[in-house]
Amino acid sequence: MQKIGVFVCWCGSNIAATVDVARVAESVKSIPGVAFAADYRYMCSEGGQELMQKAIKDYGLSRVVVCSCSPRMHEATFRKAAQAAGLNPYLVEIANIREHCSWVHKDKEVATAKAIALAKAAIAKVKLNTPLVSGESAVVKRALVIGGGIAGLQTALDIAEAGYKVDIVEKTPSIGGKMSQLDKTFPTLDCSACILTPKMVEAATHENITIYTYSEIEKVSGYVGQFEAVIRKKARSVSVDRCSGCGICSEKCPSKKAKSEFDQGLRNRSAIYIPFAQAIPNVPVIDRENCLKFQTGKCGICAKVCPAGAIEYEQEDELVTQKYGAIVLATGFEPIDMAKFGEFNYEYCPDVITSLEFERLTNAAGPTQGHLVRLSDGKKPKSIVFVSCVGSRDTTERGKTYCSKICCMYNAKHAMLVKEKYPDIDVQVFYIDVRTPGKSFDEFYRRAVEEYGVQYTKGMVGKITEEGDHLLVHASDVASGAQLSVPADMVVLATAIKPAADARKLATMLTASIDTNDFFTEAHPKLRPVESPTAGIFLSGVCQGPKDIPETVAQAGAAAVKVLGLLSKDKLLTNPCVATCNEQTCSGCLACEKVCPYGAISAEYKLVNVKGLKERRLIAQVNEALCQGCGACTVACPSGAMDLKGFSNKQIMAEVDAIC
Amino acid sequence: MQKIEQLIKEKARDLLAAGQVTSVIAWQKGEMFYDNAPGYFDNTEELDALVYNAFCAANLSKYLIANTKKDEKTAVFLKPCDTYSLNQLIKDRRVQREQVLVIGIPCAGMVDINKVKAQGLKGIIGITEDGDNLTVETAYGTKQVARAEVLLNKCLACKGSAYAVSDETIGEPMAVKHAPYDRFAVVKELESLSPQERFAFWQEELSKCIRCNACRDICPACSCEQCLFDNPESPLAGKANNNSAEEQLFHIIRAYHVAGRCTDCGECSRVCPQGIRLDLLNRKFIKDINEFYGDYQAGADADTNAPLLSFDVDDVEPGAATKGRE
Amino acid sequence: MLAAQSTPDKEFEQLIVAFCCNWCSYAGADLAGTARRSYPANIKIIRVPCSCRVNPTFILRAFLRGADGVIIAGCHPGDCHYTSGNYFARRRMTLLMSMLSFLGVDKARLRVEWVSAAEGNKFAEVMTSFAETIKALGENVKLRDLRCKK
Amino acid sequence: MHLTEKEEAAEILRISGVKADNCMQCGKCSAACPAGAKMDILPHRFVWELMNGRVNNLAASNTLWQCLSCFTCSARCPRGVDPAKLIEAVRLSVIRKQGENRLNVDELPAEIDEMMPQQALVSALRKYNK
Repeated sequence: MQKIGVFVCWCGSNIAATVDVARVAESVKSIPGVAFAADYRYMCSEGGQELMQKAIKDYGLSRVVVCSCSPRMHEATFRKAAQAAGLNPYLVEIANIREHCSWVHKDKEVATAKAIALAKAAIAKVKLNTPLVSGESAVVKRALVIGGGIAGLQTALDIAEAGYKVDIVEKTPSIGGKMSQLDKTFPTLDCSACILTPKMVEAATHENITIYTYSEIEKVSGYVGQFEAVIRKKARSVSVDRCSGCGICSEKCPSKKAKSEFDQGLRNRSAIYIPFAQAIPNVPVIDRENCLKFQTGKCGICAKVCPAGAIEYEQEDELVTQKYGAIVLATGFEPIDMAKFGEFNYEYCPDVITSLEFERLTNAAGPTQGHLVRLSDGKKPKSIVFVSCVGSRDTTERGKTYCSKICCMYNAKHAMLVKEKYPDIDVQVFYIDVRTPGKSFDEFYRRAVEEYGVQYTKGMVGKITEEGDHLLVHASDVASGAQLSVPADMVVLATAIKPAADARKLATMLTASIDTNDFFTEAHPKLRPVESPTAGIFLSGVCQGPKDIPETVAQAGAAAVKVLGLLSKDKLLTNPCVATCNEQTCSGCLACEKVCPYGAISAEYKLVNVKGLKERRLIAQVNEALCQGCGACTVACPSGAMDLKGFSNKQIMAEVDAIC
Repeated sequence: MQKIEQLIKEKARDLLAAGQVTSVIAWQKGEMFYDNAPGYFDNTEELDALVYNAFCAANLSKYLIANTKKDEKTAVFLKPCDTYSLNQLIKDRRVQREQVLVIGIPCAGMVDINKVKAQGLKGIIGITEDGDNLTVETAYGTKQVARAEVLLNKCLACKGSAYAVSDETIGEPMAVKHAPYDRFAVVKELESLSPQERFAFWQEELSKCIRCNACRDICPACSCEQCLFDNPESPLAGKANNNSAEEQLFHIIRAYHVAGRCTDCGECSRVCPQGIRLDLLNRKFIKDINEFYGDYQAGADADTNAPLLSFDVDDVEPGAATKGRE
Repeated sequence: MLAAQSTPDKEFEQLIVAFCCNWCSYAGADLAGTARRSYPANIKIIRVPCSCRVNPTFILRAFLRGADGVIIAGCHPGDCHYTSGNYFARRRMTLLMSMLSFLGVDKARLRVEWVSAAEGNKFAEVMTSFAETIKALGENVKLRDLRCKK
Repeated sequence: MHLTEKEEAAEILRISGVKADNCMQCGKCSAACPAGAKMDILPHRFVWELMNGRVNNLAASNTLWQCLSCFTCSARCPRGVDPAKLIEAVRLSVIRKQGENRLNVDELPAEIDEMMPQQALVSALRKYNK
């Protein structure tokens, strides 16, 4: 007969407030098989674990049930404690009487009854637990970083510094990401390129880092420690080795109607182009849609003028397959598009621009060489209006429900830069709340108001109309309760930011969880912010949620440390709750093999001894290293031969019986 | 079909004599003329017991499972509808294709003796076929009966004279003449009833079940080495007649297991001693699969993936998909 | 045979079993807890690795053993931690729901919902609305005495 | 039954079914309100007053009558609050208290000056005919 120990946790008052823990412990004592039951204030504490270990030794417990918080929280803690007392860790079951009971039911009578029911279910299941031993799988000592912005670069540099190989895959022709488009950065106002380019060069020249630009992830398979990724290196049509980056081809190229993505479409670029001066690699790319040679077969001027003969029209996409131990997502963000926000007249008034476009306008390498001029008539604006929260904090389907976090700071930055360079320009910022928390952030914003005389008006902008040669901004002044219509020569919209477009595609490829706003979901919002719940996948930068550059760099470093923690291991313990096939009852129909997402099931002819009769049968085999324990095969198998250790048919049926 | 029987006997004789196969599976006389049983013939002498007439409804494909375990070659005579079941068994790897010589034989639709009796005929001695009619000899004289009126239910849903799989064929394909028939008619009718009426219907039907397992043993899609309900280790194997799931839900679970693999050969309803309309459960699943995931005929070939073992990214959502008046 | 015991006339207390997948809906349930959302206590959650682990026999067993409602909560299609688990579950549950309705059991007694780990509120709302539906439907006697004709 | 001002405000919120608590006082509704210039209490303050249990000043305000019921405020509100509906709710409570002197259709002059914008007619009937 099993000797089960049941430990009911108070969790301080989290459970004890609405669940009578003593009565739960008392009522399970009568269940056959329960040899010991007690409640304790904090089971996960040292004291709690010692109580359990002592009970295991004193009562010779063969099974343990802990009624406490979610297994996703402390299952590992209690398993380790049991193992230290000599009990196989997989003979421990958790009844979730906190998140699923005490926290969601207010009535003590009702919550206690439910806690008892959940305890009974866990006891019924634990009776059928079998001792399991984790297998081992090797760890490939190489990391993959998807995304070459500041987040990806910082993570890659930190991993490479620790001596491990890292591959960066960047979709655009050059690393640098959104940061390379910025002019100055807050709160110190240093020039973005000045602090970014050294990191780009360091990454490009680091012997442990390989950079794939103008490349995308085609396919990812495998699991933690044993990922295999296929990288599609899109054809640049230019030889990276021979090209010296002189730029003559871009000058001479006749096709100049494509809009420059780097400059947010504010100026055109030639079909063969280097996105920006400090691009790394400093090698152009032929945009085949706009290249006359590719579209019509004529032209070919770039090949003629190229002193190094580096143009290679016949270059093809190249697929590179590579094994990795860990993958870091650093896919960054994009501003949302203004199509659904007609009231701001963004599409019709050239002088209504987004903040990222404003960055390009004020950037010395930008389309206007840094001169702040109106896009409509090229004149210097006399007054500029900045509008906060355009699409952010919007619970309707038009916008994003969340606060994009960085706009208040860069609005203040923009306002200060304008007033510093052109003190005579009137600058007004319309806001709902100015959110500038953090080290020296609020001082930064107040400097804009107190030293530079930027006018901050609490009230949202409702509509922007054209009037003669300038714009009319219709806003409200919530404090005074008045309606305003402010003339302005230029309006800058602080648009909401959203994750990069291919985030969801990557999430499916990596089976990383992703939320309804397309941000990758972290394993735990407070305790594990840089890891995805999927083992071996890590999150760096805005792909996990809106954040500014300081936080991105901090989180990028944290992600790198998590990767190092993984790569430093030679062996990884694998999940022992995997499928297993009962050779006696397997009919060899291999329905299981058809539903296995990991290709972990194969078939083999075996001599099976059935009631003394030896028969040669086709039997399904589970490769325990590949199996991740989803259980699809157990339901596809009609005869029940395929079962899942840790969640077997009998165990789940026992839980159902105990509950109903 | 007399002519066909003769051809079958000759074929079997040649195959056995030439040693091309070690045994032949066909039908043999049963106790009553209308009760022919499946038969193994492994030498030519036994062949005169071989019959092929209007009462050979049994689907022989399931008998190949045991044979193909022994490394012998077996010949089997299959009607067009039986060949679908063989394809399904091959797909489920229960039958090794290369160890079977499949000979397709035509069928004009098998007769249901109860329907003949239901025409008020008593003391039937024998039935012979001529064209579209049957001459029934009884102790009180002979009577002509139109074959189309006394066909087995399963033959009303005949899948046509084409063979889903065959190495050779004998005779010319025959058409099964019967009134137009929608195999889902009763399913649709049941779906239109209220939940209470539907529940009453099924309570009535399933209460007749005496758990003889005839339906499971005849079903070519139910081909597990050891059935879930016979395996003491399985949580469902409660043979005792108490409230175990097995008693109450045997038929639903079995229908679920064969969903997407049932070729609608109708044998389960034919062999059920209590006459339970088990085919309705299977046809409900087939109708749903056709509606939700596109027409699918199990056994039409031996390689397309079964509907429940594949998926489509934009399948219909479960809630939206149920029919019937609520 | 197990006749449906006539429960004493105390107010009907429905019993609902919820199969929640470890990666999404179970985490959603945890989040509902952390956010102190409330939903009726009749709902008892069983953790499964993935919604594709839920065998229709578990659901039929639950109904047979007295459950009045069963709900399967998995990841949103496309978000499954095992890539395709919930796609298979979706087909299996679609057919099972249709069959249960065909047998005369109210189709509302079995429900499938996709709840992600970030949707604590949705989890609580879904469970509350499901409990109300089941309360309205009343006790589920039918599947228990499917075989014994009164 | 005589409700206190606080109870009446709560009652109006309940009847109108508008979740006024969603409002974050961003002022976007007032910014875009075409009739805002002539209103003494702009829509965002209208919602604020009701949320804080004050309705008498609203009942006396000219906003009730200036409001064109063009619903720009409701369409633009980023939090899904419906200020127009709240204004209508207060207006109806005032009309009901005045003994329901509704504008009935046949009182309208036979031919209406065609320069009259169509919206004014719709708005008048919507406001005074409920």
